[in-house]
Amino acid sequence: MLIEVKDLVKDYRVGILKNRCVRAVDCVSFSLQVGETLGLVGESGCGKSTLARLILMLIKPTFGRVCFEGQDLTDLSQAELLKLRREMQIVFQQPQQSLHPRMKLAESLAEPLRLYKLVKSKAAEKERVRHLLHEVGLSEEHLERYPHELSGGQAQRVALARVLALKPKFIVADEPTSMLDVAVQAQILSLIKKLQQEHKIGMLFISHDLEVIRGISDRVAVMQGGKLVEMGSKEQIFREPQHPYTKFLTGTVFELPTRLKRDNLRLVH
Amino acid sequence: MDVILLSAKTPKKVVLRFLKQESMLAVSGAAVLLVIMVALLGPLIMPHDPISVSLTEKVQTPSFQYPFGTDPLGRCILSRVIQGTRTSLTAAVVIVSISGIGGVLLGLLAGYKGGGVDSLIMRLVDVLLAFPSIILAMALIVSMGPGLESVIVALTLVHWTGYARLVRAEVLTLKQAEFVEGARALGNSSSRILFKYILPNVLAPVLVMASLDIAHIILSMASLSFLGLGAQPPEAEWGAMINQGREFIRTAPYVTLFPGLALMFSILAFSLLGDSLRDYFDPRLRDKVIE
Amino acid sequence: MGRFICKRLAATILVIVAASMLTFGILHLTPGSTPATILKYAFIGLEEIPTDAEITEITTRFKLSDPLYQQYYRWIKQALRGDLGDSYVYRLPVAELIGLRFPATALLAVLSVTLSLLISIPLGILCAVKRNTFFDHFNRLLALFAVAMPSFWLAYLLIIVFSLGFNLFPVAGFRSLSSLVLPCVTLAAGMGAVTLRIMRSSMLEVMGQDYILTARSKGLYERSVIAKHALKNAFLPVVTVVGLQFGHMLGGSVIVETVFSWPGIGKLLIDSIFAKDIPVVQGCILLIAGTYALVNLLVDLSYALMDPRIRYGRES
Amino acid sequence: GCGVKPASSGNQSLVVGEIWKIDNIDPATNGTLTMEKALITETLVGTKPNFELQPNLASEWQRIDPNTWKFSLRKDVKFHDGTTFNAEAVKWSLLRAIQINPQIVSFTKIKTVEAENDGIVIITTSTPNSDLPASLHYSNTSIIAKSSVDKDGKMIRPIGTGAFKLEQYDPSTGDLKMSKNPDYWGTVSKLDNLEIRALPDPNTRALALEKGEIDFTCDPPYNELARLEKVEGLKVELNKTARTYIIEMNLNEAPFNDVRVRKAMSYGIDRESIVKNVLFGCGEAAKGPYMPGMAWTNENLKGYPYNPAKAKQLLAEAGWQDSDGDGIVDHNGKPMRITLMTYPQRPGLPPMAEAVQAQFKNLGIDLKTEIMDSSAMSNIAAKGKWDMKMSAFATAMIPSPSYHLNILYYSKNNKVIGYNNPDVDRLIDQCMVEEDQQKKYALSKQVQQILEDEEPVLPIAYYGVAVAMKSRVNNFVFNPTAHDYMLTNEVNIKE
Amino acid sequence: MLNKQVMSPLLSIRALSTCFQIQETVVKAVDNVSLDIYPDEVLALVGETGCGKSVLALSILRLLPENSLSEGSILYKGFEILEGSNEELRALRGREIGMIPQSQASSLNPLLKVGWQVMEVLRLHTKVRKPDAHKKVVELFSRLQLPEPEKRMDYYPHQLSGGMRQRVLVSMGVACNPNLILVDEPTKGLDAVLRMEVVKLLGRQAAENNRSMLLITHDLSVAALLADRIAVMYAGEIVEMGSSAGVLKIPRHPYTQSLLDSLPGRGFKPIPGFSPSLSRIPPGCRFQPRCRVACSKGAALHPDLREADPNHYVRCFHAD
Ligand SMILES: Nc1ncnc2c1ncn2[C@@H]1O[C@H](COP(=O)(O)OP(=O)(O)OP(=O)(O)O)[C@@H](O)[C@H]1O
Ligand SMILES: Nc1ncnc2c1ncn2[C@@H]1O[C@H](COP(=O)(O)OP(=O)(O)OP(=O)(O)O)[C@@H](O)[C@H]1O
Ligand SMILES: [Mg+2]
Ligand SMILES: [Mg+2]
Ligand code: NI
Repeated sequence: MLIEVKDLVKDYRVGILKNRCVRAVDCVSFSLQVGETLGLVGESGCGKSTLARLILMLIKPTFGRVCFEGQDLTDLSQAELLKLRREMQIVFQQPQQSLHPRMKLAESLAEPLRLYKLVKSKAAEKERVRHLLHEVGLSEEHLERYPHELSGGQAQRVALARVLALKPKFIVADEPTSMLDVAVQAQILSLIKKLQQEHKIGMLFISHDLEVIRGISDRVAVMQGGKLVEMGSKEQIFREPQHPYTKFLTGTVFELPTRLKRDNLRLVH
Repeated sequence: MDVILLSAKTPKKVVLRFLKQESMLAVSGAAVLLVIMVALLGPLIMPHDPISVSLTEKVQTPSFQYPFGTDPLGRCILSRVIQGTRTSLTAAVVIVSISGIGGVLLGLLAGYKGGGVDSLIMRLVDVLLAFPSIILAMALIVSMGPGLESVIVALTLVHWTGYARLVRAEVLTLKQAEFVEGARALGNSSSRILFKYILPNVLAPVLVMASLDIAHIILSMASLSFLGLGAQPPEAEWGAMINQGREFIRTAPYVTLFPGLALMFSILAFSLLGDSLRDYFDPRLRDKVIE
Repeated sequence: MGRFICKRLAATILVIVAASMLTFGILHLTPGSTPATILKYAFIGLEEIPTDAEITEITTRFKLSDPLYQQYYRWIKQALRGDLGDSYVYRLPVAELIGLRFPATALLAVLSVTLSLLISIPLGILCAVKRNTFFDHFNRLLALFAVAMPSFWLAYLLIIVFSLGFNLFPVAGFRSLSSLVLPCVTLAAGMGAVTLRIMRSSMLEVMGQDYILTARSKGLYERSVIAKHALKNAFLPVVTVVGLQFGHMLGGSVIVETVFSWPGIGKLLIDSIFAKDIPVVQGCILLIAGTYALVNLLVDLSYALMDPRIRYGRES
Repeated sequence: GCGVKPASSGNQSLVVGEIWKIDNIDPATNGTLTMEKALITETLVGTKPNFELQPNLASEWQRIDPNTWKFSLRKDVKFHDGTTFNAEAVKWSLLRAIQINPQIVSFTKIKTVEAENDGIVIITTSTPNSDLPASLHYSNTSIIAKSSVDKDGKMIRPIGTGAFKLEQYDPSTGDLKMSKNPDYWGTVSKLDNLEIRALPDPNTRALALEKGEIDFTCDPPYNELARLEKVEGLKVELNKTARTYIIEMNLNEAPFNDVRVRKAMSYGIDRESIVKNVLFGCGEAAKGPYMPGMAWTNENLKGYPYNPAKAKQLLAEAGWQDSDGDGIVDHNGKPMRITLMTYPQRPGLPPMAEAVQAQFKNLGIDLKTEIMDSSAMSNIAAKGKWDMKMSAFATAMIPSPSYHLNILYYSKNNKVIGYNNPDVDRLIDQCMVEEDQQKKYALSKQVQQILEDEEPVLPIAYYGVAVAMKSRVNNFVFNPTAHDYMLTNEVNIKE
Repeated sequence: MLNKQVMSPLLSIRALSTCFQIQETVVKAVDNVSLDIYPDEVLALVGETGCGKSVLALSILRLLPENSLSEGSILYKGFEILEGSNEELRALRGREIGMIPQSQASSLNPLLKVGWQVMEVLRLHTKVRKPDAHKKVVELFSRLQLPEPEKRMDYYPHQLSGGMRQRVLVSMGVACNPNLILVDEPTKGLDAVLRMEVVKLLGRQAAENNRSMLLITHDLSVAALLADRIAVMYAGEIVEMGSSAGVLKIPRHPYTQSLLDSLPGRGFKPIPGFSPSLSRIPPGCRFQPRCRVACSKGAALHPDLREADPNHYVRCFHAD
């Protein structure tokens, strides 16, 4: 078992006076095998990103436990967590904003290597960076660029490369393509899929786009209002959804080239 | 349609505006550089000793020997204006660097650590901001005794709050930024995140604030000197010189005119620099064409 | 909303108390023994040498030999009962003394804020609308100069030109309405310049927003786009700046009050700091910090009033 | 040629630009204003322009025994509210002043005040004080009517016996409006109204005078005197008052404990040049502590005319020579570096300090100036770690030949400067107990001679007062006993 | 569908080019675009981010910033928009040509009540009295199935969800029942549920009122659902245009084909490489570097838009 999440709860204090409590994640439990992809769907604001941050212990849960390879993360100190960070990584939604705006790509890419002393020499570092770049399909001319000089797709690739440099066992991808258009989305997704299979990475893939989830995941979990309402294999969820919300979601998937006639639309009330 | 066509048909305004944006930075940079050069080269370009009194040559109108005339104690005003540049600039730089560094560090600490440290620092800031800064500075100066050193200490004590607030606010937003969260997930330590990820991103607004602050501080110093709290004679400082020439404003206006102009010029130069830096750093005004 | 105001008020009071402690401390660090200073400023004259007997008399009269915390405790206890004590120097109740001086400063401040807003806001808007025209450049340049102009210098120039040159306004003092003009203009110039710049840039920023495009796409007249859609949004940052400026104005008034012999609170405060007239200093600080806090509270409230996102909270 | 005169419709009125801010009209603490400028109140004893005492509200006085004095009061005097001026009023008024202002006790040493009858007051002092009449000239001992205060003892408005009554006081602006007192016991003023406006800024005063907002003021910026004089319709007078710019030194420490150094410094100051260039002629180079024309001034003093050669010679004699060629004299390897403190309230002082600094530089003395609040200055001096301080010292606060000497030079009184000369102490003692005025003056002159020989304090210049007014202002005669300037009931406006 | 072609077009764009000047560079966002929109027709404009779709829409309403320049011809009912006076255009906007702007999150004035913002456009163009306008907007809201329409009138934008805001924007665009509505990426950034809602909304709007619509999107499935005809844009120019079924079922241009293949349902087959920068457009076929055919002819020569099938235009040398 790679990841095990038990009864995870997160409350946020909100309002000008910090006096109101919002439960962003409510009693979520699930587990994830090595090399498996769990797709997490749910509408905007249902707590997906919060869950992702909780699993990586970027924020402290109000209640509940997260185990990584059997080790309970909840009680670890910051220093102990740092050691585990190498194994679990995250890719964010906003490609441009997930890179340090004042770091050249060469630096951004070299950072994880230096942080964990994965390379011995400058030359080896250069070599490794170049390799990473090729792996995500970018060329060396990009090394001297700043993030704002890249397109969204390119930036997202760099973010991926950074994560892959560490060869983690577990990746959370938090809506990594929702800001990209279909063509670029396809580039990123196929890349993720390829790398995941190569490196046997367990992944939590978050999206609100069911089509994307369907394309990439082995199992699917559906979230609504902070709760996990349904979880099952991809086929199960898409063929015979149980929960009404899942039914509602899967009902809205568009099939191509099903042409919705305008006259038909009038009936859909 | 191509470039030539476009530039031929578009009013030159479009081109000019963009040139202007850059030239604003250039002009203000040059002006600031001029002030700094005058301060650095001071002793070399002063025609006379700025503090030696010569009572027989008092309040002389500008002449070849004394291009800006002489003050009520017969000192060369040009030399004193130059010396004043040194005084004001040194003091302003000292104040801005100490209060800037202190404020930035405290702001970083408050913003990143949050909790008790944050509350403590921010409450202190609130208390200091409860009075208009110049009044607090005055109270401090009175308690330390008037003089340039007191002014420096007082203005430093008063000015760090601005940086602390600015930096704290920036840190609070940056903390939420994905690249910082990513850095945390990557396994960077807190201090590394603070100095490598957050600090470089607050430096631009801090730089803008600092150059505006230099202008503000030069003005505050002059105001304090005007009230007799700042630099003491025979020290040459613009505010003190204006104060000294105050009684002569009608019989010998050049006594106040030149230090006043120098004061205005420097303030203008630094605020203009701050403005154009702000424009320059503002990502929205930056070239946004992406591949 | 009510609770928000309450909490803000409580925080404000705490800050003011801390501020009063701070000033109390600062005053006691001042060199020169307090009784001797009071004697010099209030009784015997600056250049006279106080005798031991006189010092003893003053010390016992104002209980100055008590430890600091006791003096402070006494002061705060009185203050909570609404009694700010008596001035050492003027031998008047502080409240009365401040009551005499505050209206002049308040009048000056309010009038110059009004004046500066009346001029700078329309100009700022016009500059933004006609950006990069001669009008815009001219006004921005003017504003830059006004920001860089030390108020005491401007004051003298104004006096020389308008009082002496054209004989239009009185030179100093607060004796008629016309004597308000020059101090107001002096104070308003700096503030107006700042407001103009903020107004302009804020307006420009708003004019680039998507909802302005929406408004235009509706086919609105340009003037309604500006008046109905841009202005209110552009005002938000200006309101904050005006609040901050108000504080600067209380500080700046010290200088203007000196030049124009304006019988205001700023001058009183400075004089009292010199004279170690602690009750008066404390009273003034209380008033200034209080006014400042009140203004900021008003700014926050008007912000909330103008911006429904704050009024109704962010969550939908 | 000046602007329209304000508030004048036939009746005469005079508008005065006062040099201090006005926030206090209590005669016990601000008698200078109510007595000398607003002419509302009067004291028991008066002075002639040469500082000799003369009767005022008291017609005569007598010392009954060392601690007891008898003052006979003038009979024909009424307060502005119509009540009679009598011994009861004097008693109440003096006791009130003592209670409010601690300085009055230390001046007068009054213990009790008793009304023997309507016209006679008996005053006892706690210690013998031959200067009691002189101290009752001090403006803060002005006599006011009981109705000046409310039942809590709070001042409402001063009701005195002077030539003008207070009509209106605006505490927010500090403006005073007076009308003439037609029942004045002396000559009734020709002016109908007198108005005083507080204009603490000298430039503002000059401008206001030029614009015609005020008729009379003093101390415009010194450099504008020459210009103002030429303005049509204005006149300017330069006068001296009983105040002297002096430099005190820390006599307990080297180098000031050496009389040759002190003399050298005195020779090294070019007083004429300072008066001419720094004070713009408003003042006079000082020879001794008292300006000429005072009853007890020793007019034979020669002073220390500027003589840098002699100064250097004296320094050399005292062992101060520039041995290392750095331009600064030294003694036993220690260069002479001293600090001169002064305060900014008297505008002449800071530039004077700078001028002295420049002149000392010629002697090889490195002088540093520090400008601070005057109370901070005396506090530093009181701690004993100081070199020099410059001030403008009032010499006839109480018009007595011994008062000022006693404060500044008596060894027990002024430990700060550390002057200790038994002869001087003895002479001052004698001067204080001596009954006969002429003998007192002679004793004072003797002391002044010793002081000139020992130079424990460097007199620089006598304080000048520049009075600027409309040419129409008539009959103004400067009274040197005034603190700043003194109006009289004689002043009027030329038609 | 055929009979539409013989009708005269409502909006006719000919050789439209729009450039921006940014410092020294010129960005050619729309390049020589010609298209027609007929009455009662939905034309979808698809293409990846930054290919110039929004700029084209804004050019039609002449709402572009100062540093832009449009050339060519845009005829609306015979009126030349590019030469119209400001006043003429103003009268056109909202009344004749409505617009539903791109981002629902920032396109509503945050300080004004949404009801007022919709009423504004009504009162401006139709001179109805306030109560009538109010009634009309409530009616619009309820027709768009905004829950509790009466109450929503007094809501501020931030109090509404994304889908609700989108509906407010739609109601604003259609309030005066304009003949042509420009809809700019109505589904961008919305989640699946909201996306469906918005699509239904727009479909209903177009169908019920029989008005023309220019639907801008990069989401082919949305285009498929709503459009009669589809125009595909690539790097500033139109590369393929034809009936909805034609373009989606038998795409002729390699770009369209690749685009369809990159859809999740078809297995995310990405298009290699990147689209060219609009400030440095290569001389030949703009898609050539990424093209699966990648002919040598395309490297040097720029293909014209040709009619490959009846009413199906393609800009490719290999379209037959
Ligand atoms: N730092 C925070 N403070 C307070 N509330 C928060 C915070 N972060 C998130 N929330 C709230 O928690 C809930 C869940 O947010 P979260 O970001 O996890 O949603 P999401 O499913 O990722 O949405 P999206 O699809 O828009 O990214 C939301 O209601 C949000 O307002
Ligand atoms: N105001 C402007 N100034 C300069 N360039 C602009 C401006 N607006 C758009 N552009 C440029 O024009 C090109 C086309 O932009 P446009 O907004 O039309 O793209 P789009 O197809 O609508 O993309 P998206 O799907 O992201 O909305 C882009 O390269 C963009 O950078
Ligand atoms: Mg999220
Ligand atoms: Mg767009
Ligand atoms: Ni091709």
